[in-house]
Parts: sequence; structure tokens; C-alpha cells
Amino acid sequence: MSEFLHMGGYAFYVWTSYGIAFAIMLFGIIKPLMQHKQQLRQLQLKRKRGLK
Amino acid sequence: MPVPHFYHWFLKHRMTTRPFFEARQLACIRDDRVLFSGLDIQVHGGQVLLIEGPNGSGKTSLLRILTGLRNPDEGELYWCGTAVLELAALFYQDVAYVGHMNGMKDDLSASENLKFTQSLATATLSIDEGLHKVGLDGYQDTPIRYLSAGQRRRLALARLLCTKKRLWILDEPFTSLDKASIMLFESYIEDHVATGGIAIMTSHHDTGLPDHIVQKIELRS
Amino acid sequence: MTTPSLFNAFLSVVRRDLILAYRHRAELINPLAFFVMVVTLFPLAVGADVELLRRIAPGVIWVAALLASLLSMDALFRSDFEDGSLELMVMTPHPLSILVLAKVTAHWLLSGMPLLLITPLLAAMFDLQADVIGVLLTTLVLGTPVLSLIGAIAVALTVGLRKGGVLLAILVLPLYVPVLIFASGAVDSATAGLPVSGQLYMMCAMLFLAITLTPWPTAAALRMSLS
Amino acid sequence: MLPWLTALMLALLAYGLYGGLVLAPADYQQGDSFRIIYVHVPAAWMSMFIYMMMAVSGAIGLIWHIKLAEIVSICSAPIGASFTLLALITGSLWGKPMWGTWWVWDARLTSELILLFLYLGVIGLYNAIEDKRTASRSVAILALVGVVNIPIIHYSVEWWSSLHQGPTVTKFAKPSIHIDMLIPLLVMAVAFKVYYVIALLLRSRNELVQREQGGRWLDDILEEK
Repeated sequence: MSEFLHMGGYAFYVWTSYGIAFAIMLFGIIKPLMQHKQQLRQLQLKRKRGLK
Repeated sequence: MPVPHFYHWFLKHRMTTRPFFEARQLACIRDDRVLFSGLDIQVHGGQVLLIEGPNGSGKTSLLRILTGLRNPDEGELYWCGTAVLELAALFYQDVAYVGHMNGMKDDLSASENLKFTQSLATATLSIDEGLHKVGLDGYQDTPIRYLSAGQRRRLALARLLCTKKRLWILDEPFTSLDKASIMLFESYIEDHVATGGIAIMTSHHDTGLPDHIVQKIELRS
Repeated sequence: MTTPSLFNAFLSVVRRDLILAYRHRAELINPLAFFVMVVTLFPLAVGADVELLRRIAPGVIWVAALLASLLSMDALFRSDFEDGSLELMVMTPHPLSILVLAKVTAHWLLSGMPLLLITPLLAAMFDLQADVIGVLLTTLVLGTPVLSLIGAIAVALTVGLRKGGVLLAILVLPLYVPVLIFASGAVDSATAGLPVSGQLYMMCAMLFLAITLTPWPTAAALRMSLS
Repeated sequence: MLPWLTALMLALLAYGLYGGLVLAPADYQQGDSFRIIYVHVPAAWMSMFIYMMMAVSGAIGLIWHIKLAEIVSICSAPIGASFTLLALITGSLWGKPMWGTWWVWDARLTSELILLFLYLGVIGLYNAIEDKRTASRSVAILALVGVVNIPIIHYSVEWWSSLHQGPTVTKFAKPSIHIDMLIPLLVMAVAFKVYYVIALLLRSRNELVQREQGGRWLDDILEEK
């Protein structure tokens, strides 16, 4: 296992690559999701204002 | 470029038939606000179409749609029965537009400006005659940055007189003109429609145009 | 009376822009001065070693030409857009792409040509050989019109924007890369005494492609900026 | 549909990663560092694929005035840019142990860098134009111009690097890639494509909501919540 993590001496480069890839891709999903929540909230607030 | 047959037909008849401008079911949306929709317009040669409405009701947007500068969000335009989209550049053989901006170069003289306009369209009057008709005799060689706002507006309107266009589209043509000039231009508009032309305009002022040639539409905000 | 021919319309647009530039002839100097100054900065920055300067000269001159062209590009449609003449140019019976070509031609005559005239002088300051200078000038003749033509697309896209300046550079510079590579490559080869016809043919091809293709997107972008 | 796609992507990713990181044998020259290939190459492929998608859907939107195509086009841009960035970072991380420097002016990396600039231009232009319909149409024109230019840029950069560098660095020249190495690579590529679809759907939904404010169907959705 530790050999696997060690990556034949290239651990830093390999795991940083995968880490960054993971981070960027995760961000690409989470950001639109958050934005969507925000939009729905604002639309609902708008409707409330409209109804009053 | 191959030219479909109706272009020839159109070119042959453009001088003989009475012009007819039509807009069907126009809609304009700006910043998620519907300015107007389902708007139908029909203007024949010999008529002035006056577009009225308060500020922000979409008068300028409508005019820009009618000139083809702006695409309507819905609807279509027809010139003498042919869709403007199909006519494309041919439509502009017939259209003269004076917008909010004069479209003149400050550093060119009055006659250079008019000459440039004529170089892109069919000329009618000579430059001197045109300038004379708008009361700018003697300003031929003056760069127009030295003219007053009213004089520049008159020069912009002189474009209409110097080129052969049957459809005039005028956005607030009389801004910064004095009473005498307004009356003068109204008489030119009357002459234009009397010879079978069409004028479409917006104006804040009450026009002195005779009622029987004026057709009005009102935009609400 | 008939409508003036397309060729006359083309000429009258070029003529008008030249007259306008002549009325502001003091401003014509600016891009040129910029060009010369950027080029003179390099010896100051890297030292006056003649060997080194001779080697970097083509790159330096080309990068400076590119920046100078970019600098003057912004004005291509700006004033016509602001005073409404552009609207009227769209509303003529002539194809807008040809009028666009006329405007770019005038612009190149005013911004590209002066660079050509001053370049031999700069090249001499970098101690380039006469035949290398010849190649350098040829690449400029072929390349700078391409810069103007490509730049016109981006200018047309950004003309309606208030803060168009930096954006224009971002849009345009990546598209300038091939011109830069082939032009400075040709001059490099000439310095090394290698044949340059391959690169020059490539540049000819790019020029013709640019002349035939770029007016269309430029015209489309202008219509969009006006609506 | 989204949960299904997500499950599919996760499965593909898991298999691809397992295959790539564990099953595939170490490269006899590069050792384990070649395993970066499983993110680097798919990311580079995606960066170009998405640019093509952006241009094609932009053209469709431009010609037939289809709103959805415009939205797909513009929503692709940030995703493509992030893949391009990813390809650059991983390329650089790969380059350090292989060449000893973080950056080499190699043809592919340079092309990729220019591609990133093109993406930035697209995003910048879209954000600068206020009217979003006009903006997406302008962006479509720009993307089309870019697509015509990319082969020229690529060719010129290739030519340039052969001129300046000589044949010293041939990092991707592996005539025979081992099948155990190849399969995870392809799986990863497919996983990245699915990821693109997911991210695109999420972004498009937001963009659509933003544009259709005040539309009837939005009210209906809110009613349900």
C-alpha cells in the first residue's frame, strides 16, 4: 500500500495532479449547484414581494 | 451571386409601383420587458406614419426594427409585398434613416458629408441645391463641427433631399430645430409623400401635417 | 441616375477615411512613435551586444509591430459607431463586408504602411544585413494587413462596449500567433542564410484567406453591435 | 437523469482510476510518473472537444436562432477553460520530473496555452456584453473564428517548435502503448465526457433560469416546491 502511495518516487507529482484534477472537477459541479440554490431563493423572495 | 427572378421583377417595378410597407405581428423585448407585441403596421405611398408614446415606450426600438438595424423578437417586415429579409440589401435602395445621431463627420465639411452620402446611394439633387434647400448656403466648405446643433440637424435632414429614397424613417427629426425650420421640413415631408413616398416618424411636437395623410399609432408603456 | 457601383462605394469609403485622418494628422504619429519606442527599449533592457541584438531583432520588431497595430485597432470603428455613421453604412445597398474591407484598407494604409517605412531604419539600428531587411519588409507587407483584418473582427465585437480596450487585446492576440511565428521565422531563416520561400508562401496564403474570409464575421459582428 | 449520469460517471472514474493507478504496469522509461497521463490526456482532449462543441452549437444558435444552442455554447466555455487549465497544470507537473523544468515550450503545451487564451477571450466577451442574447451571438462568432484559426495556430506552433527545439524532447512518442495502459485511458476519456455533460446540464439550467425570469413555467416549478 505504501508502495502504491509512493508511486516509485513520483508521489508528489502524481498525487498533486490527481488532487488538482479532482478539485477542479468538483468545483465545476458544486458551483452551479450553489448558484442554482441562490437563484431559487431569489426567485422565491421576488414572488413573495409580488404577492404582498 | 445568383439573383432570384423576383429581384429582377422588383428592380423593374420599383419605380412604377406604389410603395407599400407592412409589418406583421412585431414584438420587441428589452431586458426581459415586453415593449410591444402583436403590432401590425401598414403604410402606403402617400402616407405619413406617426408613432406616438411616452418615453421608454419603445419608439426608437420600433423604428430601428423597421429599418432592419435591429431584429424583431417576433414578426416580419414586408416591402412592396416581399419580405425584407429576402430583399436584404435591395431594401436599402429605398430607405433613408435619420436617427438620434446625425451620422455626420464633424471634421468633414457640409458638402463632403453630403457627397459621401450620395456616393453610397442614388443621387437626386446636386449638393449645392440640397444645401440651399435646408438654408445652409455658404456653409459648403465649413467643417460641421463649427455649425450649431440645429444647423447640423438640418444637414442630416438634407441627406433625405439629396438621395432618391422612397421610405423615410425619421427618429425625432425636429430636435433642436427652430419653428421656421420645422415648418420648412414638414413641407418637404408633404412633398415627399405627395410624390408617392412614405415617411415614418416619431415626434414630440405636434406636427402641422394635414390630417388626411397622417396615420397614427400609439405605443403604451 | 443609378446607384454608384460597388467599386466606387469602396473607393469613397477609403477616401473619406483618408481625408479624416489627414485632418487629424498629428494623431497618425502616435502608433509610429510607439513602435519605435518599444523597439528602442529592447537594447536598453538586454544590453548593447550586437550579436544578441541581431538575433532577437526580427522577434522584437515583429512584436512591436503587433502591439502598435493592436493599439491603433481600437479606433477602426469607434468614431463611426459614436456619431451614427456606422448605422448609415449598414443601411446601404452595398454588401457591408465590402465596406468593411474598405475601412480596413484605409486603416492599414494609415497604420501599417508607416511601420513599413520606418522599419529599415530600425533594422539598421540592429545591424541587420540588407537582404535580411528585405525579407523583414516582405513579411511586414504580407503580415500587417492580416493583423488589421483579424483585428477588425474583434473590434467589431467590442465596439459597443465601454471597456473594450483590454478585452480587445485578449481576443486578438491569440489569433495573431501564426502571423508572428511565420514572419519572425522567415526573418530568422534569412539571417541564417536559409531559404525563406516556404514561410512567405504560408504568409501569402494567410493574407488571401484573411482578405476573403474575415470581412464576413466582421460585418456580422458589426450588425450585432448595432442592434 | 442527473443521478444516473452521476452514477455512470463515478463508476467509469472508479474503474479508470483503478486501472490506471493500480493495474497498469509502470512505464519502463518514466516509471510511475506516466500515470499522470490519465488526467492529462483526457483533459487535453476535452479542452479541444469542448471548443468544437462550443463553436458548433454557437453556429446552430446563430443560424437557426435556437436559444438552447446558444446556452449550450456559452455554458461550455467555463468547463472547457477548466479542462484546459487542468491539462496545463498536469502537463507541467509531468514535465518537472521528466524534463527537470516546470515549463517547456513544447508544441502541445504551447497550443494548449493559446487555447486557454481563446477560452478566456470568449468568457471575457460574454461577460462584457450586457444583453445576453447579443452576447451569446457575439461569442458564437468569436468561437467560429477561433475554430477556423485553431488548425492554423496548431500547425504554426508545431512548425515553430520543430524549428527552435530540434528533436530533443519527444515525450509523447510512444509507438506502442500497452493495452493495459490504453484501456484505462479510454475509460477516463469517456468519464470526462460524461462529466462534461453533467456540468453542462447544471450550468445550462442556471442560465435558462436566469434568462427566463418571469416566464410562466418558472412559476409552476416554484409552485411545486
